[in-house]
Amino acid sequence: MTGYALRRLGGGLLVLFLLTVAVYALFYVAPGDPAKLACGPRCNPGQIQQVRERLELDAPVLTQYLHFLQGLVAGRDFSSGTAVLHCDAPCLGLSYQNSSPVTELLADRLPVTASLALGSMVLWLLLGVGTGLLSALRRGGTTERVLTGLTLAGTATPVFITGLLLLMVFCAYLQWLPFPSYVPLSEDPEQWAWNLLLPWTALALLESAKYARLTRSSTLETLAEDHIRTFRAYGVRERSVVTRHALRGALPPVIALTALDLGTMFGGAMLTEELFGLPGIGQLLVHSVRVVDLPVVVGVVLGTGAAVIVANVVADVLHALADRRVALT
Amino acid sequence: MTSEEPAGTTGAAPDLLKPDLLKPDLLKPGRSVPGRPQPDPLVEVRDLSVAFPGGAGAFPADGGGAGGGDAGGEGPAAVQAVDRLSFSLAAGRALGIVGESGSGKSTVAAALLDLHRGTGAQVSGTVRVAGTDVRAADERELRRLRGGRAAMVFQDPLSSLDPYYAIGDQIAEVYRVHRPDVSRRAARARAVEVLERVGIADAPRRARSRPHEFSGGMRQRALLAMALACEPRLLIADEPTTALDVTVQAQILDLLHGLRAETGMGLLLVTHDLGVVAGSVDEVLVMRGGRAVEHGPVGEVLLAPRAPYTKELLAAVPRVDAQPDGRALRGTRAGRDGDGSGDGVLLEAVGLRREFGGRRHRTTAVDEVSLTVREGETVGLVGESGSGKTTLGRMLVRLLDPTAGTLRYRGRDIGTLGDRQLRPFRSELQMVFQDPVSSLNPRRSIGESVADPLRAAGDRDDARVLRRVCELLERVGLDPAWYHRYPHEFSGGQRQRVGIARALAPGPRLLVCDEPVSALDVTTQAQVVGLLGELQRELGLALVFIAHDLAVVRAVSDRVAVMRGGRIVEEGSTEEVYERPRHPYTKGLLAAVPVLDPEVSAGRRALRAVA
Amino acid sequence: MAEPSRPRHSAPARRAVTVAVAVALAAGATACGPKDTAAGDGAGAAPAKGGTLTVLNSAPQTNFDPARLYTSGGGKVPTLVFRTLTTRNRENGAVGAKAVPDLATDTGRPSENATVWTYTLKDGLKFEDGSPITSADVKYGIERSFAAELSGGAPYLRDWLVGGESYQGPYKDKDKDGLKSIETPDEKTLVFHLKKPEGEFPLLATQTQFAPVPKAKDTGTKYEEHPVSSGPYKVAKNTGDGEHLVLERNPYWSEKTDSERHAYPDTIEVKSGLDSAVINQRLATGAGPDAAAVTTDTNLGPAELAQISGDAGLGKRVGTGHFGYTDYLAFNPKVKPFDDPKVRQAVAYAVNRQSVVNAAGGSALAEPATTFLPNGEAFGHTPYDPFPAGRTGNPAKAKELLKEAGHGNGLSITLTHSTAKNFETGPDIATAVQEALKKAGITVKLQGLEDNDYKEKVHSVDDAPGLFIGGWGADWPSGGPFLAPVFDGRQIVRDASNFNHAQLDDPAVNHEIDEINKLTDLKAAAVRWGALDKKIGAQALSVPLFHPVYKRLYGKDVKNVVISDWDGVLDVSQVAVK
Amino acid sequence: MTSPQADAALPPHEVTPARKGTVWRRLRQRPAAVLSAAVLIVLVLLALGAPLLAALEGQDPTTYHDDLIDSARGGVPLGSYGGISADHWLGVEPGTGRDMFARLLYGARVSLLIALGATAVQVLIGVVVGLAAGLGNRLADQVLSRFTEVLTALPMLVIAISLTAIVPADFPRPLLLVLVIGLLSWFGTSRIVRARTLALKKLDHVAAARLGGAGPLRVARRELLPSLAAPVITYAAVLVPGNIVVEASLSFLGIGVRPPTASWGQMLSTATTWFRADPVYVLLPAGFLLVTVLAFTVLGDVVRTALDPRERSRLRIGTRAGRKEKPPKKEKHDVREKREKEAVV
Repeated sequence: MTGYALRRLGGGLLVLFLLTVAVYALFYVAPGDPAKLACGPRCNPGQIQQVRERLELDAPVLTQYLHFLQGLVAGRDFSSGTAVLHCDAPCLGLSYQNSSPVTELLADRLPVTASLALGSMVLWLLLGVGTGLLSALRRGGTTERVLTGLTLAGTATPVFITGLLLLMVFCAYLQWLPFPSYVPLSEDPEQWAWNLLLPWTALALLESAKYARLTRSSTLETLAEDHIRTFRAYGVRERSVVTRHALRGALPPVIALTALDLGTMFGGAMLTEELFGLPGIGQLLVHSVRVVDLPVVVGVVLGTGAAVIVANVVADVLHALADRRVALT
Repeated sequence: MTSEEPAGTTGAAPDLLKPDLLKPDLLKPGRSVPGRPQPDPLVEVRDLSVAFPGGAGAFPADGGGAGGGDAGGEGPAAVQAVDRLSFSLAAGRALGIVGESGSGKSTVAAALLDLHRGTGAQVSGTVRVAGTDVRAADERELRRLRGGRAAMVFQDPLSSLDPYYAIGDQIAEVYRVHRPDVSRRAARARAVEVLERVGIADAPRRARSRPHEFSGGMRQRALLAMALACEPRLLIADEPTTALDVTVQAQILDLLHGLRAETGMGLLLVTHDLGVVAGSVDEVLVMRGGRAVEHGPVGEVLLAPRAPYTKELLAAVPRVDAQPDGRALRGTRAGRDGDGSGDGVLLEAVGLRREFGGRRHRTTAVDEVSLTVREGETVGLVGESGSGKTTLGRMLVRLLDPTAGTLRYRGRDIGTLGDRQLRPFRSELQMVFQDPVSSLNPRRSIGESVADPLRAAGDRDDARVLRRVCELLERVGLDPAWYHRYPHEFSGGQRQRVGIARALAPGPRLLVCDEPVSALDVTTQAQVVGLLGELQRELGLALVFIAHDLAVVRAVSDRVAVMRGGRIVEEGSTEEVYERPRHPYTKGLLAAVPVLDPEVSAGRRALRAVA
Repeated sequence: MAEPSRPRHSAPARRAVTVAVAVALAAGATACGPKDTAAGDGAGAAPAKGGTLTVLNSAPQTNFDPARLYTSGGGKVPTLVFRTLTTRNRENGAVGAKAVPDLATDTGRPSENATVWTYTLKDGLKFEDGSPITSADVKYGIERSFAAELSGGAPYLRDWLVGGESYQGPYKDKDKDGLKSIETPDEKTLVFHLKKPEGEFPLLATQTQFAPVPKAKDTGTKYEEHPVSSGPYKVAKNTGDGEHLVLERNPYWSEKTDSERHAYPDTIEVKSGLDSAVINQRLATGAGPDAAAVTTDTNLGPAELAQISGDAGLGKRVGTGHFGYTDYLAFNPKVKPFDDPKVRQAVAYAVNRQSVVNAAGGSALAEPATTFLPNGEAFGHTPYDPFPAGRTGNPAKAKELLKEAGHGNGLSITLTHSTAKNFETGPDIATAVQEALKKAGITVKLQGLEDNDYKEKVHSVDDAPGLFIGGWGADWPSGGPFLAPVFDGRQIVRDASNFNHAQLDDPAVNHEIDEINKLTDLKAAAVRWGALDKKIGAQALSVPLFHPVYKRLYGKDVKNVVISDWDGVLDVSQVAVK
Repeated sequence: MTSPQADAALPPHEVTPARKGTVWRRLRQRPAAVLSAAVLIVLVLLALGAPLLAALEGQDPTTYHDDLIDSARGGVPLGSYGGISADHWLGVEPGTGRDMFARLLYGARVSLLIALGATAVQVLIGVVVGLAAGLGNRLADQVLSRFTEVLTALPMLVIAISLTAIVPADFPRPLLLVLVIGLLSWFGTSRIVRARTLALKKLDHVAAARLGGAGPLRVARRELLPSLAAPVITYAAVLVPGNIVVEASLSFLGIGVRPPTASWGQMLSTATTWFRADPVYVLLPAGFLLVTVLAFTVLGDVVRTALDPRERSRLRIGTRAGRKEKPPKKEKHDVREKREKEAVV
């Protein structure tokens, strides 16, 4: 199993490498001159040239890319003008826009995105797994219909609609909740949760349907398995048959899926962050893409990519750990 | 047993069901065991009927939920799985319920614990088990009965245990259900105790391992342990050994025997295998199409059967000890001496070897095997699961590429040919597969399936193809009119016939049959084996007959090779191997085969006990 | 392009704009003049010191470095920390559109022909660390704005100061007396030497580049994390790269030296990165701290406006801002068929300004424009309409012209716009124009470009499209920075952003611009700018569409709201919350 | 030895009817299926008939009606309920006064077109890649799965924005969106196909076909594809709604279809700010979107259950294992098949 994980992660590194190449390529062809954008609205050619040199944009892409890699493994030095800024490995370079180290930018945003992802995860698991389980047990009944209907509606509505509705209702009309603005967990846990409640809900509503379906189907699958019959045939209460055996059997895929979704969410839930004004990684990405801030974009993509890949591996391993019948090859 | 629709086994000729055979007096339970006053029999079944609503098929253990999701559309309106069945079982006695798939035997077993509750099955009649009126009992009573007074052991030991929990814990859980006052650790102790009892070595440690870490036999033992945990008065065993190899099967049966002797609990053994019944029960109830055909002491039923159906069953059972009389597949060996070319050697494998898996953990399935097949002869290949016989068979027809060794077909090395050069030989080497379900494409009509090889061979003349296909279908005993029907419309036996027809289509010289009948009921088995025999004689085919059932192999083969762990441990003429086995493994195998004569099997058991 | 009051980059910001633009009319169709912004002046009671002011913004205060900010920072957050030689007159309406002394004792003393400007610093000026502010600090602040590391500022210093074009900033250029054209004969005096007469130098001197920076404390690109304050507040906390700021009083700032900033609140907390819809919603709701909140970069959008105009209470809390800005259709006569004046005129006639105004958020948020210069006296606005087409356009007249131009049987052209969802260069205006031109038999193919692509294209000399939607805003309220960059033939730049879309190089125009720049009497100058505008307008090089109006909503406890016509921003330095 | 006929005695006409029939029957038995199918048909008809219906109303989706909106109030439609009137059945659009009814219908065309188109692309690529991975050797499989990982790891938005910017402006936008969405999210399909292929490959009838002399292509065509159809179709039905939402989201981020073309997503994205001032403007496209997505999802679910034989004998206490049949190894990728778009969060 460790061997498997290591092999996969090795492959992951390769994937990440390809990712950086892909992004560099994309930006090479994409329009918009970073130098001009970084220089400001009205720069004369001379200035733009200076900026271009400073950002190394005059060098051939290959050189830029190599330096980037070098920074990644060995770190790089930049000039702040007055002093030398050392950016040690893994160095993702400095933002074109405001010369702050990309790693710092990411570090700034990570807590937000993490809070968002983890929080909503808890919610969507409660919501999704609960619903799924219920509809699996009340199969064909009205309960199931209603529940599935609700969760479907959840997936059917784009998050920016759900989100806005939530804002309107809970913040504007009822004023039960504050308009979300990120408060660091370290500063004030209560406010933290309070402020994130809506974004969490919005995301959870979106995700839970998937989980409801998954839980439902895999619970049914397990209930159809022979060992369930065994315990029934041995007089075990239906309740504990379901909770102890059926649910246990239904969980592995759910766990795996959770890992995967978390992975992607660490890439930032762009729409949500944008809508609720949460300074997360997603927002950073949207912004940076628009102003062609290559180092930041590469940084985010690398981060996201890493998250996704790790998530993939973790998902497989978890799945295998949880369900011994799964073979890792 | 994979998918035989219940109806599928109204197989035998209708005239076998003479009404007079079903005279109630024949079926009176007491009748066969006279002078045994039973005030309160352990099991009392009266007029039990079970019907499944449409779409369900019979009780799945009889093949309803077919393997390979593709089988079966919806079933007929409703299936009468059990029809007004009555019997009783006295405490401490053992009753064997025998029948082919669809006979409803497992349905009966399930009915004893009313496992049909809430499944939509329509049950009528009365069932009393250990003093409980099962059908009237409320949930609590029922739970107390289930596992407490009557425990059940199922066919597939792997899937019957929860893969996620340690075996000990599962047993403990069940134990505590019936002994709520017992502490967890006491329950665990109990689990270890029973595991020891069923002969699990190092029980305290093994109790903590999960099912997938156990071998098939150990799992079945574990299930038995679970059954024993609460000292039930009745043990219901539904095909307890079907999924096991002969040797293991023997051990389990012995264990069962021992347990009964020790605890004095009653046993209700459901099986399709008369051999299994012989050594393990006092009475036998033969079922068919949901009805009792014959009921009596095991000796009488097996040795002096009354009901023609029973007779037919017995006749169909191949005997490992039988003298080679009307051998089904005994090749005529015609023309073998005829052409001098390599004294008729058709296919010759020398030092064949096959490995699986990547660099790390690679396993050797077939190891330095050499085998010769002559024109028109039948070579039997026996071995237990995992002995590599199937791998070898597939290599012989080049479905698998040998890792090493040479494969000569009529002197020409075909072991290393690529797909293209292989084409000309493909038609000459064909195969009949084990699973009648997965071996036919569920989405193509049987006619198409049979026509494929012809078309692939480049025959563009549809008329001719159609004609040939119809001939073939007819030859294997199917109605050409069924050309356009789909596999799921047929019974297992019929499907196997289609498989044979498809194998014959290209006009092969050698046919490798991989467990061709092991998925079929005995009667059907006999018919298919018969068919193969006729074909061989007609077409002068050479056959490689792969099977785990020694009896079948004996019945069909000129020569026999015994495989184990990828090697051929013994090879020789059928007589030599069966009458004078040299290799201890072969001896063991033969000794393990259940025999129909209760006396003999008792003797065998004694021997095994000593050994 | 110069739109001081508006960060154009981040997505939120962009939507902000949309919304922003939206706002004005709650205060009413009645009033778009400065006067009625007084509607803002809070709930009567005189403003008092104390309390915490919350600023809700969509764009984070990245670039919190005086060298990198494009303009005076208007009434925005930077003005609380950076003092400059001169600054905007912080009063409502038109009067706000002029420069007044800040660090300096006066707005500058020009030499005879306005090529040399002299300033004297007030007494008792101190940085937040108590050290005195000297002329050298101001000079250094300007010098560092030449460094490539700190690019972002407006081009004027480079263009005007002698040697400015070649100076590389103090980091590269180690010469101890730095930029020679700025002399500091003593601790208090600064003398600027310009290449040519610039009567508007006092207005330039309002830009943050003129804020003092103590050389010892300069940390280059990291300076923005904690710029040294010369103003009433200092940076107490700066997290998330300007995402969240906490400003506290700067004990060394004294009211005596600063007549412009009131600094009523004790603390100012800036929260940014918010969706503009959310910002307005919060201001409207005014729950908790939001009651004492304002925004400096978000305005009411059409939707919010429609909703607020129904609500008297909210209506009172909306201020109207004007900022010298014009949105127009820009022609590139180098591209056929726009080389033909008749075609350009036809387009001018066909445009339906009503639809365009509506697309821009309605009459409350946009005023139809027929002149290139914005409609403020400081700009020298002189009303004229060379191609009178009425409210909804004059298709008939357009058809006529087309026939004359030989396009009798219809004409098909391409209109380039940005796909950014802003109200000015975005799709909405484009479709409105398209629809209107249809009536005149002109088939318009829309070419929407991703915002970067759009800017790249329309600002390039060589592949600028023939017709695109453009906008121009003033760097300071005067005709100069409005007409010169767009119509001065000597400002056609190849390897940088070119704003002279028509690539007009008319000696007469160029000469007139120089002449006006000589004037130090800005009133007189204004008149001539107006005249010049009219002259150019007749050439139909652009079709003015509308001048945006800004509606700024603020919290219910906010007092002393001042919105000057300098850039129409609610001046955060004047606001009181007690 | 009894004659073969004995065993064959079971006449087919008495045994179970062919599967196709039953699937349709099961479908028809489900009211949900019928309802959602009906809804979809209506929607498609509306989309197709857009020009006619608009003409019937006497409006078109592009004409401005400045007289129908209150310019002084941000261009909110005059009259109640978004200006619903005899001339404008569903009111007019704020800011422009364009006819909502017409725009919604034309929008339906675009949205459905894009969603279906993208689905087609996803399915096509998915099947090809999945088959290749399933049939190819270990290496091919590894390469393909790595490749899909790269794509999954790339934030859809980045690519979308870059692509929309790179591609020449006169490239038909709906087609571009189809490609962007399609090319960036076919993993689910390929995973399903791969899993199924791996499973099918082990079945004897494939081996039999090879013995019969069939080449790889013939095997894929005759033995695999037919069995793949069902799962792919059902999965596709679930993809469509996902794609609709993605289109909406891309439009929300300003990289959707170009004006004056209407799509539900584009309408929604402009409508969001109008929640309170002109609810109708929001609710209409939102409603259409919701209904469509629901209909597709429900239909997809129903079709799946109808096609999946296991769904039936579920919950009945019984064993699936036959003699000597090993319990099926689980496919470790199954989870990923369940995933939908990431870009829409």
